[in-house]
Amino acid sequence: MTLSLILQALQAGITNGFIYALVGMGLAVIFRGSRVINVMHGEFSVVGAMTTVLVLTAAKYPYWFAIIAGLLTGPAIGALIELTLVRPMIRQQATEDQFVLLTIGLERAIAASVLFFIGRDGHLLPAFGGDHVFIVFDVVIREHSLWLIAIAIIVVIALREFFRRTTLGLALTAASIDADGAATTGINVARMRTLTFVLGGLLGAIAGILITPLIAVDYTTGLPITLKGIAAAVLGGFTNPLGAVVGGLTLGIIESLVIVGVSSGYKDVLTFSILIAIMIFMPHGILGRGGRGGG
Amino acid sequence: MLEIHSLVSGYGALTVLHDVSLSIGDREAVAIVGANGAGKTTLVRTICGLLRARSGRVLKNGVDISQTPTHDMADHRIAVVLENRRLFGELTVRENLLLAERRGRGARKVFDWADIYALFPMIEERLETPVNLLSGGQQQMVAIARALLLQPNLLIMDEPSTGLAPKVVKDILNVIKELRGRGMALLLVEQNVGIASAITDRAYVLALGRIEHEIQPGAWDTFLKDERLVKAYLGS
Amino acid sequence: MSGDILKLDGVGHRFGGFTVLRSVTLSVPERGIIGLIGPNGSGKTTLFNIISGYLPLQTGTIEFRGLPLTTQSVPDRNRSGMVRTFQTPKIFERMSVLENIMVGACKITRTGMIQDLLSLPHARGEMRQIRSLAERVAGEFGLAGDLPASTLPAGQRRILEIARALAGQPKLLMLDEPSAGLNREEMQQLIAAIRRINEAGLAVLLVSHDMELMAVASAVHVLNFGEIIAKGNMAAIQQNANVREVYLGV
Amino acid sequence: MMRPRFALVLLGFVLWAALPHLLTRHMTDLLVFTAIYTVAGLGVGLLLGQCGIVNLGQAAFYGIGAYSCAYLTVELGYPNVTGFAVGAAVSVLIALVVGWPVLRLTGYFLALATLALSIIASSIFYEWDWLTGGELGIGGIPKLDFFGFKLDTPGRFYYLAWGVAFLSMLLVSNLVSSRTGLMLRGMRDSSEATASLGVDLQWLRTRVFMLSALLGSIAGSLFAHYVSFTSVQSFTVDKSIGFLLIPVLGGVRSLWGVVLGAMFVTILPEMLSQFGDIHQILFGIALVAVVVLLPDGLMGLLRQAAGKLGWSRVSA
Repeated sequence: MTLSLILQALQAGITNGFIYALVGMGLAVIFRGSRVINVMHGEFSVVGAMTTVLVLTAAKYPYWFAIIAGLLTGPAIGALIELTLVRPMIRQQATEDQFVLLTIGLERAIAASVLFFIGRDGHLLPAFGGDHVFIVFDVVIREHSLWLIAIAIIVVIALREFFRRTTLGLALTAASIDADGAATTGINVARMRTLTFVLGGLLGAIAGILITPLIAVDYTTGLPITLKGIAAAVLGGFTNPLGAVVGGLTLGIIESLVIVGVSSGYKDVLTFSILIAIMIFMPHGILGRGGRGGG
Repeated sequence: MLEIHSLVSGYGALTVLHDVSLSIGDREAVAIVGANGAGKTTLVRTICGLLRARSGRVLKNGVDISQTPTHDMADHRIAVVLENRRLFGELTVRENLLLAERRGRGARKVFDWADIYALFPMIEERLETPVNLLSGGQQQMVAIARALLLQPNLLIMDEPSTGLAPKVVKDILNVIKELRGRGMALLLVEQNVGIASAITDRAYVLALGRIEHEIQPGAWDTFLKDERLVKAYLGS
Repeated sequence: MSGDILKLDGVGHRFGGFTVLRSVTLSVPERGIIGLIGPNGSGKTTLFNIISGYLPLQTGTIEFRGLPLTTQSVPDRNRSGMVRTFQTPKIFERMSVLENIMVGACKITRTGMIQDLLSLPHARGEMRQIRSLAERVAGEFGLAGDLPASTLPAGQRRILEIARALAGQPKLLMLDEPSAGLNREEMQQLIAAIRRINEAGLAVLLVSHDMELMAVASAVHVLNFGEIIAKGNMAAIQQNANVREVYLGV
Repeated sequence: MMRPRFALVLLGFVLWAALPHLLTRHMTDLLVFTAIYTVAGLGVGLLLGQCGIVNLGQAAFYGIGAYSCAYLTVELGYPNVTGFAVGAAVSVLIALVVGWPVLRLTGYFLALATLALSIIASSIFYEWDWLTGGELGIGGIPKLDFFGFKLDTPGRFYYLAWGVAFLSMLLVSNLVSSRTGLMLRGMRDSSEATASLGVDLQWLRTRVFMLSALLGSIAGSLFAHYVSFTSVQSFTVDKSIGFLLIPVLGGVRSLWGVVLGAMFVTILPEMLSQFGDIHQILFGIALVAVVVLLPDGLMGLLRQAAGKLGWSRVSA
């Protein structure tokens, strides 16, 4: 194993880690706002990416237009799901198990719809910055990876500032900490919950569009993306969206080192063993309870 | 200012309030006293819309607000301080207050930040502290401040003295008196009759979900010596 | 020998930096009814949860039937003879009244899951045994066994919870705010039930804010800010200046 | 009243025995799968209906049952019965060792942990190709035989598969109506109260998890001998989700609901096969619909319909 191999792996791990972070943040935002772990989250990514592909290829619109179209699907689906399914179920005081089943059902239905209407083929999007690569210390870095990392960092910072600096962001946090306290402070708690699904859907779609130039996306991509996102969010503590960034990067780097050091086949074994262990022994994630996590 | 007619309310199979009627006039301070389990908290939750009444009406200045969602109570200039304060623990004092200010912005402004600092000097010092690092008494003050920034003319408080040391309670009572001086109407829900009598004009005694007795203005002292009080609170 | 079935010595508890219990010392004699009252936030429920094993013991000692309680789990404590009820009755909503009581009796059975799977005679025999035990207990409390538990009104739920607790034949019954949400008539039924249980030989620890209910207790302890501020019989408690201050502010 | 009821049971039995002779080979084949899925689904349904545990890991035990039969008979030449026994023993042991810590979790985290187990298992099946044959799989698994009666057609295997399914249903029904069943339902309604009554919840849940794993393993062993071939594609997370669908769609309140659910997931895809993969969409929508509208699944729907037609008590 050479140094450049390790660096190459690290580079891949960081790139993947940011994707896991975006997905994990979306999951954590939704969880914090609604106490729902959204098993169909990866479908936000798949639908966002597939929509971008379709608009780009079929209608020959410019790339930026296709991306905006793809990005919009996440919030739209998120709002639809919250308003039509989650809200009535919360009113009936549904259990966690029922939300697992509900979102698994949605995951199946959306994945199968992609299969049915788009087909089995994987689709790629053009890389941002074309196929240009940088070579640093024998490490090949695609320009798209740099774009991906930069955009992810901007999204993370924007999200952080949104939660910290805007009253809307504070209201979202407040509604998740104490619903009754929020209602008596004049915050429309139900609307905040819809908003968390909108925001979660947007984060999912961003992740999907960013990864599609690197990995061909097909109807099976959603569930694995969700699972990695859940692992990232659990590592980060689940109630703290920014924890998912630490969780996602940790996960991405561990995975890539396992691929180099052990075998690619065992990366899921390791990832998900860690996930189980963290849930049992560190239920508040690797960051612990500190900081500004949620209720 | 606030009129409640034949309110019936409860949780699931359990009916807690049976036919409760009461009223509060402009600038008036009224207490609801009663033992635990009498339905005091249920009454507060029903008035402010966290719990839907099974029947009966709640009128604020003649407008029926029994279907108004809790988050729109500020439109009717009602603010509530719930039991246990219900602050946003990880957010700072400033952030907690900011959220209320955002909602109270449209209403006629009665309280601004300067008023808050004047009423609670401690808040100005601890603005950037997360509220869960404050003492119980300080938290209670933040909770009252948060309610005031909704610009109410009726303040409803559920057990503001719970779990607080006597000295802290005294501080809070002083603030409430100050607010009364500024014309605020007050509905105070209290288990502790001594506290209730110190700051309200009259009271309703709630027992097993019904108004059992009314204490008229000026009758607090006679009531406090009344044998019925001992019976209602300490058993026979 | 008539000793104390439950003995607390210097029990304290802190949540984070917040002292909930300073130092509580009290004991429940065998066949006694001891009341613990105090206003909201005085630490009653915390103390109750420490005794029954839902919260860890931080400082002080607890002795139950002569043996120290330290890290025993909730089921272990139940098996050693103490049983509790909950502030809001936790009955099994989707089961019948009789089945609720039968669950309380399950711990006295000896057969395992494999015998249950194969429905072996011994397992069926024990099932019959707990069913007849549950029917007897239901009869004693005037509960209709075949009603779905979800249909019971508040007072009956309390009674069912107590009946279920007694089906396991405990030595100490701990009641957490048993009078909350009861009307006058139900309250009288509850008091009668507690008296009857006690006459049958059970010790009772009654935690409540309700002074009326405390008429059944032989001695009452008053908890305020995590400390016992008074103890004695009910008449003495009612005249106690500290207690009047706490409850009435006068 | 006994006689008409007995006659009805007898009629049902005769119909059941005659079915393979009346139906096409293909339909019988589907009914064999219904039986196998019923066995695996019973375990998942027991956890969901009695303990409120969402188990998304059943494919792991299904795989263990299948691979132990494949490996022991094909690679080592052991008799068929050892495959069943070793698979069952390994599954129960793993369920004990893994279940003990994992079942401390509840709600979402428990569901996610079982999902993670399924992924770990399918990765291991993939990687340990010396044992599982990896993607190529293991072929030539011998047909079962009973005292010289070879179960080499769907019509013949049908009786074994359904025999096992009915036996499993009987055992689970015994359990549900026993003290264990009482404690389980108590735990589902209020775990706190059940613990306060002296029931060791974790050990109780672990034992039910072991039973569920046992049923999953037996179903996997039946599957391996029936199709004579196993490969990693049969034991993925999708399969685990499929097993969860069975009791949820059918209804967890009755054992027959599991049978109904198993029929639904085996027969519906066939009926819709001309439309391509549309059944997958329907499964998803059906799951959402059941969760939102039909808490007792299709069986609950059937009962409502039967109630409207005036047939009370379709099944116990």
